[in-house]
Amino acid sequence: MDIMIKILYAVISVIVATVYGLTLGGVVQKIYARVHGRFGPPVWQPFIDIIKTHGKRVSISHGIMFYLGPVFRFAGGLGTYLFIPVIYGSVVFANFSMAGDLLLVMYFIFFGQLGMALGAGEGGHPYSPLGIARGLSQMSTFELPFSLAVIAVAIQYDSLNITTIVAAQQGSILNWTLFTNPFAVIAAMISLLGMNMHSPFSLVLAPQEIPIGPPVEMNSSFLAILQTNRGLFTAAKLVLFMNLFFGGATNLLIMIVKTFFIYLVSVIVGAAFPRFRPEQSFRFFLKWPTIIGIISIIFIVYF
Amino acid sequence: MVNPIYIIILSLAAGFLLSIFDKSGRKLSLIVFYSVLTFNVFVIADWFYRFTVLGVSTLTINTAGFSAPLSINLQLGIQEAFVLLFANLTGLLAAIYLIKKFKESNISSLVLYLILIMGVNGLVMTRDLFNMFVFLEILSISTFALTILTKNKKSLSAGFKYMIAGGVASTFFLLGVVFVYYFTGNLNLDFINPSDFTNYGLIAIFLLSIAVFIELKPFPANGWALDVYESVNSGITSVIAVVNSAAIIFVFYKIMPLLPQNLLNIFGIAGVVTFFFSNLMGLKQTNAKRLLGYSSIGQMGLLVASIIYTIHSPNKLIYLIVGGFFTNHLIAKAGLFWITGIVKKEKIKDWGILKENKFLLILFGLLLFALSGIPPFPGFWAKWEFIKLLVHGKMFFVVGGILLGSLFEIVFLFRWFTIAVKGEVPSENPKISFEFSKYFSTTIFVGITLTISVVIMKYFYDFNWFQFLPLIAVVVLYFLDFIPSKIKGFLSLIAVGIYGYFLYPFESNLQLFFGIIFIVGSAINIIATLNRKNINKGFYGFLLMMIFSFGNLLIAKSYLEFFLAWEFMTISSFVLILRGKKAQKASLLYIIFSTAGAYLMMIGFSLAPNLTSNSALIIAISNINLPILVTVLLAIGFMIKSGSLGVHIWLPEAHAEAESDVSPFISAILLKAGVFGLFMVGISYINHVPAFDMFYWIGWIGVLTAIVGAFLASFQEDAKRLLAYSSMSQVGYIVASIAILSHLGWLSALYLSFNHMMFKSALFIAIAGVYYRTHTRTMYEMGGLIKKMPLSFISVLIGIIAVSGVPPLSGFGAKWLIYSSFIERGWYLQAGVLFFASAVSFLYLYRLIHTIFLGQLKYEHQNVKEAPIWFLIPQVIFMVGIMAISMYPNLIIQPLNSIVGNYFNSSIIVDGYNITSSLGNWNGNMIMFVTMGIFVVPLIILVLLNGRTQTVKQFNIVYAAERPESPQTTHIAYNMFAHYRKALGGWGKPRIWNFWHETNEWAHSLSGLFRQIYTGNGQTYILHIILYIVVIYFIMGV
Amino acid sequence: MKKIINRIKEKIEIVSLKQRDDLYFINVKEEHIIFLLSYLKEQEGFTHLAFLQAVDYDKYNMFQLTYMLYNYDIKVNFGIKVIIDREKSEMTSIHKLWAHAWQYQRELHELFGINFPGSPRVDESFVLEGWEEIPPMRRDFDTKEYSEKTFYQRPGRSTNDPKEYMKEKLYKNFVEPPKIRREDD
Amino acid sequence: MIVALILGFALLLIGIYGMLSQKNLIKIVIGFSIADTGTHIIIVSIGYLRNRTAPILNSAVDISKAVQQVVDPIPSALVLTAIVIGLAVTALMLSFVVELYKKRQSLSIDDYQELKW
Amino acid sequence: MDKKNIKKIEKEMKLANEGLPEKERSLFSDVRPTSVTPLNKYLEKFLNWARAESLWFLGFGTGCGAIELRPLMTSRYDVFRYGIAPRPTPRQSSVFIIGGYASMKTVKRIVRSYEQMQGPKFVIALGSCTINGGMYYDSYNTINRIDHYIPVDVYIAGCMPRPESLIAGFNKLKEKIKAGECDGMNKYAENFDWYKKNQKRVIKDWNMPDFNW
Repeated sequence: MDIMIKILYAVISVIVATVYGLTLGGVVQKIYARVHGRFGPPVWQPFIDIIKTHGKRVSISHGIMFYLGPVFRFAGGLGTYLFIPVIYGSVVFANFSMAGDLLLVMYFIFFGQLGMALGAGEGGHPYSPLGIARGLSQMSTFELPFSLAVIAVAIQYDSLNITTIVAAQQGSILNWTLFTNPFAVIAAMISLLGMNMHSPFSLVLAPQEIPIGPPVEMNSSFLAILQTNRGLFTAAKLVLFMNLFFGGATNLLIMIVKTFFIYLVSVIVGAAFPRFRPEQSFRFFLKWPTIIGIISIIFIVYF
Repeated sequence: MVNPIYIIILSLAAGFLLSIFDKSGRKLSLIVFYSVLTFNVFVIADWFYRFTVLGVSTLTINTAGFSAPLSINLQLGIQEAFVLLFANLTGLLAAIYLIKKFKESNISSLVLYLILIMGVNGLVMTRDLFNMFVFLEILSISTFALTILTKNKKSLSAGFKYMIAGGVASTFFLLGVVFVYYFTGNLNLDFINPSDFTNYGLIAIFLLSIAVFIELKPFPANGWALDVYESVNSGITSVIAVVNSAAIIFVFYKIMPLLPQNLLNIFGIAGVVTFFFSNLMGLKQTNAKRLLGYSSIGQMGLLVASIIYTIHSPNKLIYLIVGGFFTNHLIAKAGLFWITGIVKKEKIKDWGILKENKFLLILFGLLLFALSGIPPFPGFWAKWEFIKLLVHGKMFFVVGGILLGSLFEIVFLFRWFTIAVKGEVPSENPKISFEFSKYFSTTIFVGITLTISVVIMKYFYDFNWFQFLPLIAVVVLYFLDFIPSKIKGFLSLIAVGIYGYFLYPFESNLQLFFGIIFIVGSAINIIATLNRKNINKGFYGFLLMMIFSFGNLLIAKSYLEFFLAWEFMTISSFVLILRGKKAQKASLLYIIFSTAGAYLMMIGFSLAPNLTSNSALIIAISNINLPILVTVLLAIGFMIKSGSLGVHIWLPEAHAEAESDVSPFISAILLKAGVFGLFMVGISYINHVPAFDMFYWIGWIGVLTAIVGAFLASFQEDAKRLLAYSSMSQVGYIVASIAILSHLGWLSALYLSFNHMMFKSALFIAIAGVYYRTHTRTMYEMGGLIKKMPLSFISVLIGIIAVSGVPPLSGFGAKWLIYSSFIERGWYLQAGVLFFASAVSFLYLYRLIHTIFLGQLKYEHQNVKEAPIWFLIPQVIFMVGIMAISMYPNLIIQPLNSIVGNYFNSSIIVDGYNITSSLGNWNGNMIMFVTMGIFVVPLIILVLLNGRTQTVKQFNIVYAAERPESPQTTHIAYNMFAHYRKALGGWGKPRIWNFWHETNEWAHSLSGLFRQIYTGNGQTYILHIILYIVVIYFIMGV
Repeated sequence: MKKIINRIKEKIEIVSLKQRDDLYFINVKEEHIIFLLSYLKEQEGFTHLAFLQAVDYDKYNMFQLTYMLYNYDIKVNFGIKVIIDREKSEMTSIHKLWAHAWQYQRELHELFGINFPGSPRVDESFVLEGWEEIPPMRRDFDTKEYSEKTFYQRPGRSTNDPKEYMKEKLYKNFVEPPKIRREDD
Repeated sequence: MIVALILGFALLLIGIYGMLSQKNLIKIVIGFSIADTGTHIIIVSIGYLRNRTAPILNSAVDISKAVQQVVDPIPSALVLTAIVIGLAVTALMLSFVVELYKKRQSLSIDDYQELKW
Repeated sequence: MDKKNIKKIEKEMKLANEGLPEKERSLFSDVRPTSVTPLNKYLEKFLNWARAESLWFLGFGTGCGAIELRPLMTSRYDVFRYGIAPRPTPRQSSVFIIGGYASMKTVKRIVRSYEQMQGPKFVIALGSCTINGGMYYDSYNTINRIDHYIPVDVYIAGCMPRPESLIAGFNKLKEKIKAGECDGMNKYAENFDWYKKNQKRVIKDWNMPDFNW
């Protein structure tokens, strides 16, 4: 019986997260517009776009794997979100986190990535494998600092369970990981830039070089599912970062505020920097962020 | 019963009477000739039978009616009978070999041949020194004369050089004899007491022994012998190389008791030096007979060293070691010389001609294996015991010289074998003429080697029939080779089943686990081999041999049994790899690395303290305190076999070049043998933790193998090479998790190895199916096969999801276990690097599935059908296995937990499906159901909201308002991660490959340098002999 | 520039015309053209071929090709005109002298039908894919009639003289401005 | 006895020196036979006892006192076979030299170097 | 027209695709486009509202009109305010802006891109050249009436209308969509053969399938 309730709660929290993710996207579009000095689309524009794309009457598919590509991607996004305990202490937003575990969440991100890669690959368009090759290589490089940061956190709180990590960070602002192990946070935030694929690292959907990379053949409802996933997936990642490094959230409002500012970091960096060449971005991640990651581990082990 | 003196009398009489018989026709003289030779053989055989079985004491024969000191007495003991039996037998068979030559040449060659045999018999039996000189001279003169049996410029000059050197040596021998007489006043060996040779007397015995030693062709002074081996007729060379050397080595054995200890040591060292340098120089040889010459000199050196160093050990051991080396050298050398005589090809690279004649190739192979000391041939046992003896005697320098020398020998012998099997047939006169006589003698000799090895196996070691199983499998299937391949496949499947049944009652469940991997895994992979169409001779024989040797590895009770099974596995996998089309270099690389590993293990095992309980090795070793050096050696040996960093270059070659249905065996199961070994070393290590924390470094090696393997795999163009590097990287994970030496670590190692066996075989068989249909392995030539081969696509998809560790499937369990064990153990940086490796593994996994199955379908693959049924069945089985483990992880976690339980106290709690370790918890079952649930939600949304979907063909893509020209230009596959390689920059250089390439170059140039000694000038050879004597004299420090 | 023309005159018989002090034209016979071009390019420093154009005199049944060269040192444009027969309409290709000449020759081939044997990709379509009519730039091809034939006309097209139309439409009550005398006319 | 011994060794060394230095094949064979005779002399001189006669039992030495008058008989017996063997070996060597000359019309040992390395 | 007979229609009326060489016929889909009528009125009204509010135009610059599209995205005219955004591929865009004269070569690419667009798609034609050939009416190369080749929803006159008039055009398009009049896709599918005949008359070497899915 409680399974049904848990599923109901999960559905509610997913809807909340998706709405929040999409509005966050709309707000970020507004911020970009303001940086360019124009008004920019209304904040709820992503919702309209989704409805319009779903509204398409005709769609083309390149085969079964192409059909399942977006399904894998959205399932990846859903899975990542559902395995993270969003609000510390609340039952509604606990999702399926009782099995919640950092490694599971980190590897579920790959699930979405792999599914998308296969779906786009079947499309047959040369741009999609190019985009995916760049995406996977970049993902492999920014995973290194992120994993080092995660290991540092795991050592510090002596557990891979997100709920225990968040619990350890409660109390005052000072025992957030931000202050107890700043290096880990720096490394993680840099790899977040890579994860969110904002401008300096927007190799995958590089509009000029390979017009929108992997999803070039995605149309109508396939595209719509990808758009909803972009909302949910960003929300999930931000929640993960919030839990790990910024002390989690006891209620929805704190969650929204914290995740917004985390996202703001990559948005501002994105608005200011031009895009890297692929090898530059790989080399960038393997140089300084990795060193900071290693320092964070040494810092934790010896202090 | 027949007095051995008659041998000498009869051969002498026949020698003189032959010319008379010849008057009345050559046929009669031949009959007499051969009857005399057979008479000799029977007499000796009868005596040998009496000595060994009836235990008759040694026989002394007095001549001329007087007792010993006054007259010459002959002695026939067990040693003499043994040597003479072989010498006469070789003499007879060589004569049969030369029957065509004897028919044509004049009668003198027959006479000389008989005199030679008489000289050999006399030399071995006589106890009197001067008489020995006389027989030695008779022997040398007849050999000098026989060298010009085939008159050509080369044999003449070689004969001349041989004669001068022989003459000088016999002069010194004469001087030695005389001075011995002068100092001891006695010529008979039995009556000379070694104490007489005090200060001045030493010169006498020195001259005597150095002359004999020169005759045995020591390293710098053996140029003259090489020329003879190279140019003289093969039959005669075999007689010189075997019969003469046997006699002279026995003379050395007779005068050895007289020699002082320091002289003995010098000769021992000289023997080892000869063995090492002649094998080193063998590397550079291109002429077949000259190569055999170098090898026979080397073997003589080894024989001398073995005689000297086993002087104080018990008789049984002497017989085994010296007897083993003696028969091994004698039979292999004679057989190989005869085969060079049959094939008549000067250059080694023309030996591709042997491919035509399968029977001769098998003979050639068996003789080469015997020579290089592969089990079950006598050379293997002798070398094992000898190394054990030397290692106990703390003579590491000698052990090093011998093992390195035999490694060089393995290199040039197996290079020769691979050329013979895989080399291209030379254009001119491709046919080998069939001469019954030559085939007859070679087959007899091969038969004798096999019988001796069986005798050794039975008499010296009481093996049960399990150890023989691999051999029996090869022989049985050799005779069943005419049956079509499918029936043989089923037969071998049943055989593996029965073998598994017999093997079943394992002592420890770790054995059971590895048993499942080896036996059940190979059984399923055999199904894939049923797809073979033609007869393909010898495939199933060696396949069964490999599988049975896996099994024997588990139940081995002693070090020797383990090592025997290990060598059987190496040789059978070598032959399987060699079947690949372009597998010549790959198999050579494989056998060199494996033998190097095997030699390290041999030293390790001989150093290890002997076992106490007689249970299986894996259990017995837990209460053995292996010293640190042994663990290091064994670990290196096992890591070579599991392709760790630094010694991994054989792995991609072997996997890629082997036939497509053989590579699953090699990558999924063969590598696990190395893992099993590492477990064995680990088990003994955890009970007695020595000071130096070796497993920390093995952990680092494992981690680095994982990361380097992943990077190398992602830059490959050939699918099988990519999978080979991926197995290397996965085994790197396993090695690293073994090195953690914690409960969780070993649990993850076992879990991952079982997983790896399943998904790697599924992937390799899928690629085999694709290769079978598209006949190409390079990935950029394929593409878009999902439409034509959907089932293979699904199996590869599940395979790569399992490899990459993405949650729902069992791969994630392995990753979770590994990372928790690493963090729990405190190896944080290694965990970070491992995580990076698993992220990089996505690259090559995506590359594999995209380039082959997704993207654009090429024109030529338009009508490709699905992979044949035989490839699909094993893939389905493995897929079901993977899904079962990912759905209900307890199926495997529970048993593994209990296995590892009896080594470490368990650090994880398993309640229901929720496994909690000190760091976090993982519930495979729940994750699987949640993922399935999550997967359904977007599927429903998509199906509901999607408008009318039109499935389109491959060219309906948005191509910037143009139409794609051709599938080749629109399929992205070639050099996919070029930007990543550019980013890696200097790190991408193949450093390890270059390192091994440099060592190879260096060894060959060194060998080129040393062989300059043989300038070909007769005089320089004499100068070498004299200088050699002077040098030994000074070293002896009289 | 005078010296250059005199030197050319010694060699071959030409008619020269000075348009501006940085633009000269000469007419050359067909057989001298290749010699002249290579001479100017190698010796006289006219290294740059600006363009190669043709004019269709169907009345005189001839094409006139103009090679416009430019000399960077003395900053002079030098046009070389040559007459070729309209029926044969063939000219030796100069892509060996200037590599990029194939582009002009291909265009001339498509639009005028002048053939340049040996020039790379001369018969590939340039602008008009699958054109069946006669080359469109020739005088005897009537584009207006062709356009009406192939493309659908939208009825109700009317054209009026811009001057009157502007006056009538926009500047109805426009007063002519008084004429101002300028000192130079 | 010492003088004979030294003579024998001298001959031996001359013979070996001859074999090593001379290029001509026949000279090498001659060197070999000199060395051989040198060894024979040594053998004989080994058994020499002062003012004793050769061990031939004939009229000069009667059987009964032979043991005191006769030099050590064994080396002398041995030297006989040694000489015969030396003769056989030298004969064979010369026949080889003849064969070699027939093949290559040259007697210098440097011309027979094709079998090397 | 329920699902059953659509399948039947599709089966008989396979497109011939003769323009393609024999070898490549199997690489292109030969299914005939069919008109898809909306399910129910109110949902369609709502979807039309959504389609109007988020117009994604295809960045396909033909003729001199393309230069007018760029300023739209700058802060001076800021067309994003109306939910209008450029998309690189026809698969994801719903508005196809033809800016100016279309030569025979360009018409081929226009047809191909138009057919690759999905679902309810709208066409805005800029400038007089698309209406009646403009000043190139008598050229041998320029199309005089674009609506004979693809259905057009909104014409914006002017020899290159300024961005303000472009925005006005967009607004006009929004009203038409909301009113439900823009039904180019079905129109194209219904008289598909007429359009094909016109196109084939102009495009000579037709090395592409009859309908570019």
